Amino acid sequence: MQVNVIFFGVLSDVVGKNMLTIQDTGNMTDLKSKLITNYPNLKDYTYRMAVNQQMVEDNYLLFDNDSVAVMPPFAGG
Amino acid sequence: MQVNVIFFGVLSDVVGKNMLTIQDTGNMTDLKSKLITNYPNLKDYTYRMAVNQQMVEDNYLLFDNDSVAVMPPFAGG
Amino acid sequence: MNLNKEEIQYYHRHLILPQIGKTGQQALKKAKVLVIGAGGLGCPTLMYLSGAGVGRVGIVDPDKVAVSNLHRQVLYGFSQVGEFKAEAAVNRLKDLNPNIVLKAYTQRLSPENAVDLISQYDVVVDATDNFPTRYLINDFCVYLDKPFVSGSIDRFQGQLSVLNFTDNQGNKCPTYRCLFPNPPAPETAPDCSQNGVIGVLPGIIGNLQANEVIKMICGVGEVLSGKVLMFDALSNQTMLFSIQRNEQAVQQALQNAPDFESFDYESFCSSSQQKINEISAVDLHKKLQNNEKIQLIDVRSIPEFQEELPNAIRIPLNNLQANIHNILKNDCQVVFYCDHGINSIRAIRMLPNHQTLKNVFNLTGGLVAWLKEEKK
Amino acid sequence: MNLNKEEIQYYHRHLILPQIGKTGQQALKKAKVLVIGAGGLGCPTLMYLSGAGVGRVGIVDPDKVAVSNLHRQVLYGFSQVGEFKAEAAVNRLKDLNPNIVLKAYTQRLSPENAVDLISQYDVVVDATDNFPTRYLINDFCVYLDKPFVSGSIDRFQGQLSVLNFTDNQGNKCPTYRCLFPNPPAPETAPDCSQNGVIGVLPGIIGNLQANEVIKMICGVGEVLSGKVLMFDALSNQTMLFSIQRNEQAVQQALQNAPDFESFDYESFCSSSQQKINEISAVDLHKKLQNNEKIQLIDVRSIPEFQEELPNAIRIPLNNLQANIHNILKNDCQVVFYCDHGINSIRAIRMLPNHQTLKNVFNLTGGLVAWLKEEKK
Repeated sequence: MQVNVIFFGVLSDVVGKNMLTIQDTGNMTDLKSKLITNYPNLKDYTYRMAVNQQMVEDNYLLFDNDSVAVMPPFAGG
Repeated sequence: MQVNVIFFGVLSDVVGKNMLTIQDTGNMTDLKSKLITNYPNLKDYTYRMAVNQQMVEDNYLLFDNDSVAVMPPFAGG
Repeated sequence: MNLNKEEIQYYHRHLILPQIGKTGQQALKKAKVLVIGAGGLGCPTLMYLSGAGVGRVGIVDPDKVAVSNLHRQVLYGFSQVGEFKAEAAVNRLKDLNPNIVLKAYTQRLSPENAVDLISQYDVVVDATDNFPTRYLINDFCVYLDKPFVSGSIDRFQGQLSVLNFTDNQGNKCPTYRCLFPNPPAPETAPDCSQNGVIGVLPGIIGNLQANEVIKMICGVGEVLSGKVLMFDALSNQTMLFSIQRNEQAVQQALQNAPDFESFDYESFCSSSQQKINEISAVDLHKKLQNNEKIQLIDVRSIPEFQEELPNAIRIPLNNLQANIHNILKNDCQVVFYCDHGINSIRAIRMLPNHQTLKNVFNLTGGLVAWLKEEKK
Repeated sequence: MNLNKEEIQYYHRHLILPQIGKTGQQALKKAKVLVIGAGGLGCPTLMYLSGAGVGRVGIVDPDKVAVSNLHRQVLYGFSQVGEFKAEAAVNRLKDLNPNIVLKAYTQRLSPENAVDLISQYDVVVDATDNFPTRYLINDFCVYLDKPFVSGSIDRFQGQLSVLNFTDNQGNKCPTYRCLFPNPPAPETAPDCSQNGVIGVLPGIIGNLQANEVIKMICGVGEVLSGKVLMFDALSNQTMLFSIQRNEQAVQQALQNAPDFESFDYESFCSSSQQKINEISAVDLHKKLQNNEKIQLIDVRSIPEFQEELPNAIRIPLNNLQANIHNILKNDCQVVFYCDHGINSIRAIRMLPNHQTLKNVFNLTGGLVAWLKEEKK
């Protein structure tokens, strides 16, 4: 099973792209630790994660082809 | 089988709502004639129709749960 | 096209963006953009294109600033009411950015001047409020091979597309006629003066138009070509629809090319399906002076202008159905009017057998035309 | 709240919209909206709220108009550079709409004045460019039970939500802390002066903010509450994400309620994870006057300000990694600086073992703070 992850704002700089496909994730905690293993700088950042356009908490279970969005707060105005 | 039809601009006034579900349609020509039977004033209007976010011609075949959008040109600026 | 010290300070927030930077800012400085229509869509587009540093901005609009414009045409002020919009815009924008060249054209875009005007610019913005000008822009941009950014609005919804764009593989992309080969009957496509508009809507769509122009010039992001964006301000829903180029429709734009100057866009866009008798303000004036028996019917619900025609009876459009019998039982001439002469056409279309009603007329151009005539 | 003759003409396009009409226009006239921040987001919001006829518009901004603002802060002009933004805005807006009351506040929003300011208004617009003020607005709006429309931007993307809204069933909706309970470390969330921004982006997001305010006041459409809108200007993609109210996060906003005036939003929003040595402009001045041996490093790639510190070497952030060894082999004190003191923090974080480097400092507030100090 795989999920598609889209990154907003400064997080796409940290990851180096706007979009990723991640294999074999269980819940959000698994996905987060996979992301941080690949992109250790992510741990310094503040962000919220949404699955299929709904903001969720860490224990949320992921299904095949779920769309995950990772968004930081924006400073600018 | 059914399709969902969304209307933009002045067409939602003609139809009296923004959205409709239409049963038993084959291709776009069938759908158009069903709509005009129900809302005869539609025939005076200019519009284009899209299926699943793609503008299509009259012979386009419809499938169950397709999203159809009906949009007129807008005058205002 | 180097940037001077003041420009480096002015455009700092663009210069530090890798996607724009010095190269992009120089491309903007070199660019020439013609904005046709300095109304609801034109105001925000003009402000942000000027701020972005487009080197030469042309502004075409024959209208003058009116009080009822200001709720959405936020570039202007009360102090400018009565001035030509194109000139009022230049006056404000040269204070916003003294580093660019601004040019006001106070004539209406027409088949006679379109080649001369459009050929001086790289990109055109369609910010007009009527179909004759929309088709005119399309046909001349196709003829002169210029991309244009089309925006249009209806009450709470907006439409946006980049048209006649040539992509980086050299492919020609869709035009306005690929989307809508022929114009709608005017009374089926009311504009803002008939239907109203929430003031902030042209702000949103006009800014999206400026965004597309900037992306096109700087070669950054995905240009909205081959797609139409539909936005609904009530729900914040945005939908993108893909469209195809239709060579037949493109040829339709080109077929009159040698005769462009004589092609009548007004009549091309006027209703062809059902003829309605029209009466000009001049002729109505004469008839009234000759004491002809004429019943005047004012169909406005909320008048834009306080003035009324003499002895008119007021039946707003939405009460018309219930009152039709009282109006038409006498056999005198009946003239319907409203502010601009469009809602009155809709009123006449609501009458039973309106095609056979030889004594029913629409006042062409409405009260606006009447008041102009009276001033003479 | 009746409308006079001039207002009926001014708001004509609103009055003929059934969804707004006379009732909606009167509600707008009665409404009081406080816009906090008169910058990139504030300018378009202010123009369209004023045009829409919001009866009382308050504008909070302690900054003055600068040249580098103008590419996106299109309400102002060169003739206003150096004036307080709040006052420059009022001067322009009263010409746009003389029928409304405009009030300029040139002080910074702070825990000391927030209750007094916010309690005078019905709706707040968060159009600020920093997290201390964003959390301050959130906490005081929760405390005073006011809805607020939050907008924020990063280069080509924008975020929008209506927060702390009470829906028509009386339910309390999510707040900013329900979305982001705690602020990011400042160097992980650069603002427009560090990262740049495409000028038209705040135009789009600011207009969407005005749209939400108008919908809320007129009770029309779906207010963007319980949802966050993300917009990407490069692709025109818009996504809506649903969010839930988090009572714990709301309590966090309220828990300091009696002590609000002493809560330090600046330090709440400053980096807590890794301490970096800071040096103030005053102290740096003294050290240099005492001839202490200090290596100054300017990490700006495209300087906003032409000035430089004496004997500074220029190593732009993206060349730093390659040059680190040359910088740090000597054992003198090293001070990193940039325009605003944020990119220099990012530079220091890129150094190896920066936590143990006792002799490395960041110039607090950057060149801006230095130039202010020099003027004294």
